[in-house]
Amino acid sequence: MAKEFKKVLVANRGEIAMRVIRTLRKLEIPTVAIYSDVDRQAPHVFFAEQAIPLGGRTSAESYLRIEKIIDACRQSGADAVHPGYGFLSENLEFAAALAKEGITFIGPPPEAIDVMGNKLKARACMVAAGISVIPGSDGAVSDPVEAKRLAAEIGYPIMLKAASGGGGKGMRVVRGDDKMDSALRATREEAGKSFADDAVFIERYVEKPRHIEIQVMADTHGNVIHLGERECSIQRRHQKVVEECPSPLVDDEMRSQMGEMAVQVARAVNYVGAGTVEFIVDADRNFFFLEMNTRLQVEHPVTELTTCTDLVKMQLEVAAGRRLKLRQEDVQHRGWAMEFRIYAEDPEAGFLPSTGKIALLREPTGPGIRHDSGIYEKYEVPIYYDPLLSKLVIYGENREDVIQRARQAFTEFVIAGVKTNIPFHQWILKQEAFCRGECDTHYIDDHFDAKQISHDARVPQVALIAATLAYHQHSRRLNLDSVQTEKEAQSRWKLIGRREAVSRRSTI
Amino acid sequence: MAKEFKKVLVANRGEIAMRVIRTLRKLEIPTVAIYSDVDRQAPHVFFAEQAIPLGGRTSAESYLRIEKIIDACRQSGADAVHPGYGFLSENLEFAAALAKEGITFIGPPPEAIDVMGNKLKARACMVAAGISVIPGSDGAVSDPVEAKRLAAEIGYPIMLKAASGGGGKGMRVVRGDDKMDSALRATREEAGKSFADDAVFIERYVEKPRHIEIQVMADTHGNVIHLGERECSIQRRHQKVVEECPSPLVDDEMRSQMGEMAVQVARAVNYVGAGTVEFIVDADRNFFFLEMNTRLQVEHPVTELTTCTDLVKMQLEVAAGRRLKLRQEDVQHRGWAMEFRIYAEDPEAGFLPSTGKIALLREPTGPGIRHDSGIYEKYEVPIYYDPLLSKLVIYGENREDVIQRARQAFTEFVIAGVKTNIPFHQWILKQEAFCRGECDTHYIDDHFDAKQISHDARVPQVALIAATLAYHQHSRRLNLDSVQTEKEAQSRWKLIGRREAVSRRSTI
Amino acid sequence: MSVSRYIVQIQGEKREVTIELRGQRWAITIDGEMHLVEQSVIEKDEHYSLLIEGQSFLVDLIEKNWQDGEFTVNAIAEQINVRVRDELEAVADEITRANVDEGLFVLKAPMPGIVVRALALPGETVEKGQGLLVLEAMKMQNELVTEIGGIVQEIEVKDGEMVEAGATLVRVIADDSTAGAA
Amino acid sequence: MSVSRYIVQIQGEKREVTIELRGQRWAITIDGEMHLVEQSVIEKDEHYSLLIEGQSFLVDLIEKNWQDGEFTVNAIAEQINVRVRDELEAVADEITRANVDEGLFVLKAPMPGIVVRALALPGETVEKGQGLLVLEAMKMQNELVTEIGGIVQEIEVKDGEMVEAGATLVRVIADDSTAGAA
Repeated sequence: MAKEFKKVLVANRGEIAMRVIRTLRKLEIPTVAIYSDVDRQAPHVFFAEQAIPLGGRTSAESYLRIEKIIDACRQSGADAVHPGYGFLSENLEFAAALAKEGITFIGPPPEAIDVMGNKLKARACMVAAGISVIPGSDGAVSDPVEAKRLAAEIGYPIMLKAASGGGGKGMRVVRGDDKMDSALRATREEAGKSFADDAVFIERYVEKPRHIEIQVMADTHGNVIHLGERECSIQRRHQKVVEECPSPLVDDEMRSQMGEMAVQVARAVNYVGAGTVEFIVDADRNFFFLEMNTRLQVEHPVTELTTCTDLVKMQLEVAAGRRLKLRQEDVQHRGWAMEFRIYAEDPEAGFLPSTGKIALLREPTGPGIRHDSGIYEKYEVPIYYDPLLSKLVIYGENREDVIQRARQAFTEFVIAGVKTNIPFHQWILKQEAFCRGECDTHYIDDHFDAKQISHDARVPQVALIAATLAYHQHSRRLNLDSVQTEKEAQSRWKLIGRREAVSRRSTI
Repeated sequence: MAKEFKKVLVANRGEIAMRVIRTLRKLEIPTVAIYSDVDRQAPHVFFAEQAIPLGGRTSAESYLRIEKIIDACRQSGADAVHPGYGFLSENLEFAAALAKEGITFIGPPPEAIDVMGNKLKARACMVAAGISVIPGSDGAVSDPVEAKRLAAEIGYPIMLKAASGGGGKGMRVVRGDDKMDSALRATREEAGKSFADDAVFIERYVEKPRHIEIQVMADTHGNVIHLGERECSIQRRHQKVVEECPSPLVDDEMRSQMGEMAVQVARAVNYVGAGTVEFIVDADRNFFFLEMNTRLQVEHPVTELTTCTDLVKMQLEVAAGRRLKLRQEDVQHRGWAMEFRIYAEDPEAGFLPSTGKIALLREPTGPGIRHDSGIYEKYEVPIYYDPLLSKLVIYGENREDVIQRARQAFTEFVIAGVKTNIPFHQWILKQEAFCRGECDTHYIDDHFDAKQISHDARVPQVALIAATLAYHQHSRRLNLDSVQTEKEAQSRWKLIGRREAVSRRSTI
Repeated sequence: MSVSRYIVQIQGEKREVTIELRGQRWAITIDGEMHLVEQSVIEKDEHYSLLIEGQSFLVDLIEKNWQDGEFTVNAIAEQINVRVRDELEAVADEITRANVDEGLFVLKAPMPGIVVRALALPGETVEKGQGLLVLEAMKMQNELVTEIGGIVQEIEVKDGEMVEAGATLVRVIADDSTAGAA
Repeated sequence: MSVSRYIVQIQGEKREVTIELRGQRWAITIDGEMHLVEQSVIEKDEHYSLLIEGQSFLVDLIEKNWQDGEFTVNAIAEQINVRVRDELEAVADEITRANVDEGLFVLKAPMPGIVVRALALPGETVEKGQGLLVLEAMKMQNELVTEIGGIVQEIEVKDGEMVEAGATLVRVIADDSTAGAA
């Protein structure tokens, strides 16, 4: 039996809260926003019908406080929660707390979150289901002798990975036996400190890897489909910056193989909702299961554009118990899409985060442009959260068209007052390797050089002329004003003079 | 041999100039804008690399002045001109003048413009080519007796049409012999006055007609393709306001029949470039050739979205002598698109044109939104030209999705300072007949009632609270200021008092 | 805390409004009905975020005349006019209003445009709703009508003349016989 | 018409600029090279449209300090700082500048953030480019470095302290031996 949601609370902020609310508004479902003290003027607060304060400043004080969010649901009467990505979107405790209140969590069942939340559990589950994983240890390894034996079996270089790690942390490459003892010790210590779990396992290290993921969607009736891949190899320090669909590397055969495997992965954990199966792809186009993200991804728009779908709407439908409308054979891929993440950081100053007030915002528009934004002109970007300001997503008939459109769009795009990585995107769009579609995950870290960021040679002259003209005209106005003020002052003194004269006369 | 355009002059203004320049910028072809005296601050002036003044205010004094535009080409070194739509886009003399200068006109050959510019010539040409036209006279009719004989043959009601008419002018429906004499006389008089050509012909009058058109594209190598239909039946006084692709009426079979016929039409006039073949469709889904527009249409974006193409880019390619890249079998239709024309007019005051400064502009963004705009915040909308401010084009998986997205988008869309027809669009989006896809070209004129425009009941209360609060706080600030000013005034009087005392002492 | 009182005109109606600051919120009554409002100023005198009993609204002051308390406000993608007066000013307005001559209709240009032609001559009797003049703007011709029945007193513009928004075009004086018949 | 002269600093360079109104256009010379500029004001002191020899530019004054002639200008989707002085002011600036102590480096917070930890102790010798302090903002840790070699004089903040942009964090005094080695 399908439910109808009466009111949905969006437990997130920024562009993803806006994105989710947009679909809810489209479906005419009332929305509730939550906000921290520093987010009182964040755009998601205006965009929802109702807004409830959580108090606090940091994420830990606000968007991560389960009991406060449950309270907000009770207060507003929301019968479902969309968690977005990040924050509590993959938090078992949160899903359980909502279930206890009879509130629908728009995400997968707790069991799926649980398994995929631990790399070792996930790996074991996948091996059992016959999914190809990167050759490695079956469980945690703590003994250096055992580690060396396994490494010999797998072949160097190998990667030591923390079972509970993530986001590029708790990983170490080892290239020979001589380094194994110290590397294992260091990784375990770091893992214990960072994730309160010192379990570490071994995997073959893939050189020049590409990161390609498959979007899956599953309903509660046992239907699972995939919506093709996303190429996410353009990363800076394990952080994705540009994603695209399709991948320049993937052909129809590889797509259907990866897609089928992703569906198998989802089935293995009885998945429901939107999920992403990440694969690591080696130089010979072999692909291995890496992990599954049990939520909507930041980069979901590139899939929406190429498949003509609304993934948030599909999430709501399956969460309400409806059957997937789309069958696998109905999924059509057409055109090309690329997402450029706009971060508040300065690529010319070591990607230092930047904050401040958006003094000027001029967004690109027109054919093939989708701007999923979490900012507006005059908005003060707070320092407490993720620096993702918005996502510029470009769609076009083919990859070349998208690259041309993107270059053009960035010449229209003005965000002033806060530094952004737009100049970085303009740099990557000029790299030959990128234009040929040949970048692996190390490309940026190996090749980016801030000095290569190019500046339009006309800018200094134009700015000089504009500023000098403005200053010149302003001074002229001031001079006129001061002449007038002087006149006024004179007439005041005349008045005083007259009064004095009167006084004098009367006193004489 | 394909040319490379070195520089393209865009002989237009408003949203279409922006649209064309956007593709030229994408292709990195330098652009030249032209502008009238009142358009110095129009956005196309900033968006092109170079801008050349034409002088004048009205269209006749500026954008219609062929010799000035030729001068601008010479001055800037432009080797091609894109005329947009309207103005000189279907002007034979302009095309000829450019040809004489060796400048490429991005449009069809003069012969095609010539034939299609006259309804009688076009009709004769189509009949010769075996295209189905509305039953009617083969040539001009001036004798009432002959007219009645023809009407008896065709069957009443019939339509009298001026051969050189257009835009809904010079047409008159006749329902019986008794009205024929006066109607024929009146139509001929009107035609003579309005179009300097009193030729009038007879056609069967189609009751409850729908207006459906086919986009064609042809190269100089004899290839002609069609890109499907656009439904344009939502019109107010013969002016299109909402267009969509596909048409709710057209199925695959009808699409390919109409498409093939449109290709035949194009071939019959040796067409090159982008063109639109308009059909009138009767209640039994019979379709008849109506006319061909020999230029890019206002509503071209709905075709671009559903076929994933850039029609302006295709125009440039075929104008440069290249072969069409797309073959008929490559044209894929997917999803649904609707265009809403945003006019500066007040639907609650008889659609009175509105002008003024755009005091606030908040554009909808996000999934499925394309906004082709010719305005910006602070822009002063001039009174001299077409009242089309922009076009909101919505794309989605199906018609229902597009309607939902459009309703949502209009709740985000703010244009203040100038009245627009946005409330009209919100009205049409709620009409059942529209939602069922059942409107003919008379629908708006028969059914629109300004009193049905609905207003959000919360607006007065929210506005009242906001204004009263603002006024209250402003008065408080003023009071504080005046208290300070009073203090200053007092101290000034004290100063004067002291000076007086000094004067007094010195004079005593 | 002190309570301030205002008379607010909106959509032709008058509302009695009181405002009082209570802690972080405003207690605002409209004709006696109370609303708790939290205001956050995005840009002074321009953009506000209001939470009215937890419902969220982004509100913009599009036009403002602080002197006369006249505002055009944008809320929920609609624009609306509001007039705020304090109690004394409201009384003064009433007196002024009573002196306005109701027997005269002045047709003003609703937008800048070009006068195409007058549709009535001075001295001619016109009925309410009858066209007085055709004005062209944006390539469209618009017929402007009289809101009262009466006699055309004066046509203040010539055919082909360019006029600004708000310019007086035609004056019509109420005809007693017409008024009597209504 | 009178000619005005300015000294303009941009990207570390100084330009001599003259401005003169000629009819509808401005004749502007930069280090002697002349440009004819037509300016259209979209919003006073905010947005301009410039036609420089027919090339079209939309320009925005993002930040402006009229007093000191300091501007951040947006042109062609890039932002750049410009300082405009008239001839007398420019001379006064030179004198002030000469008095600035070049033997001191003051590390200031480039953005608001939280001090994670200092990487050097007072009295410690540091080399140019060495990390002085880790500042966290937007969930990212950023190492801030010294731009001169020398001795750490003072650390003005504590671990865990929240600092505003521009706050002084660490002072380093140039070490003669280090300076000599460079």
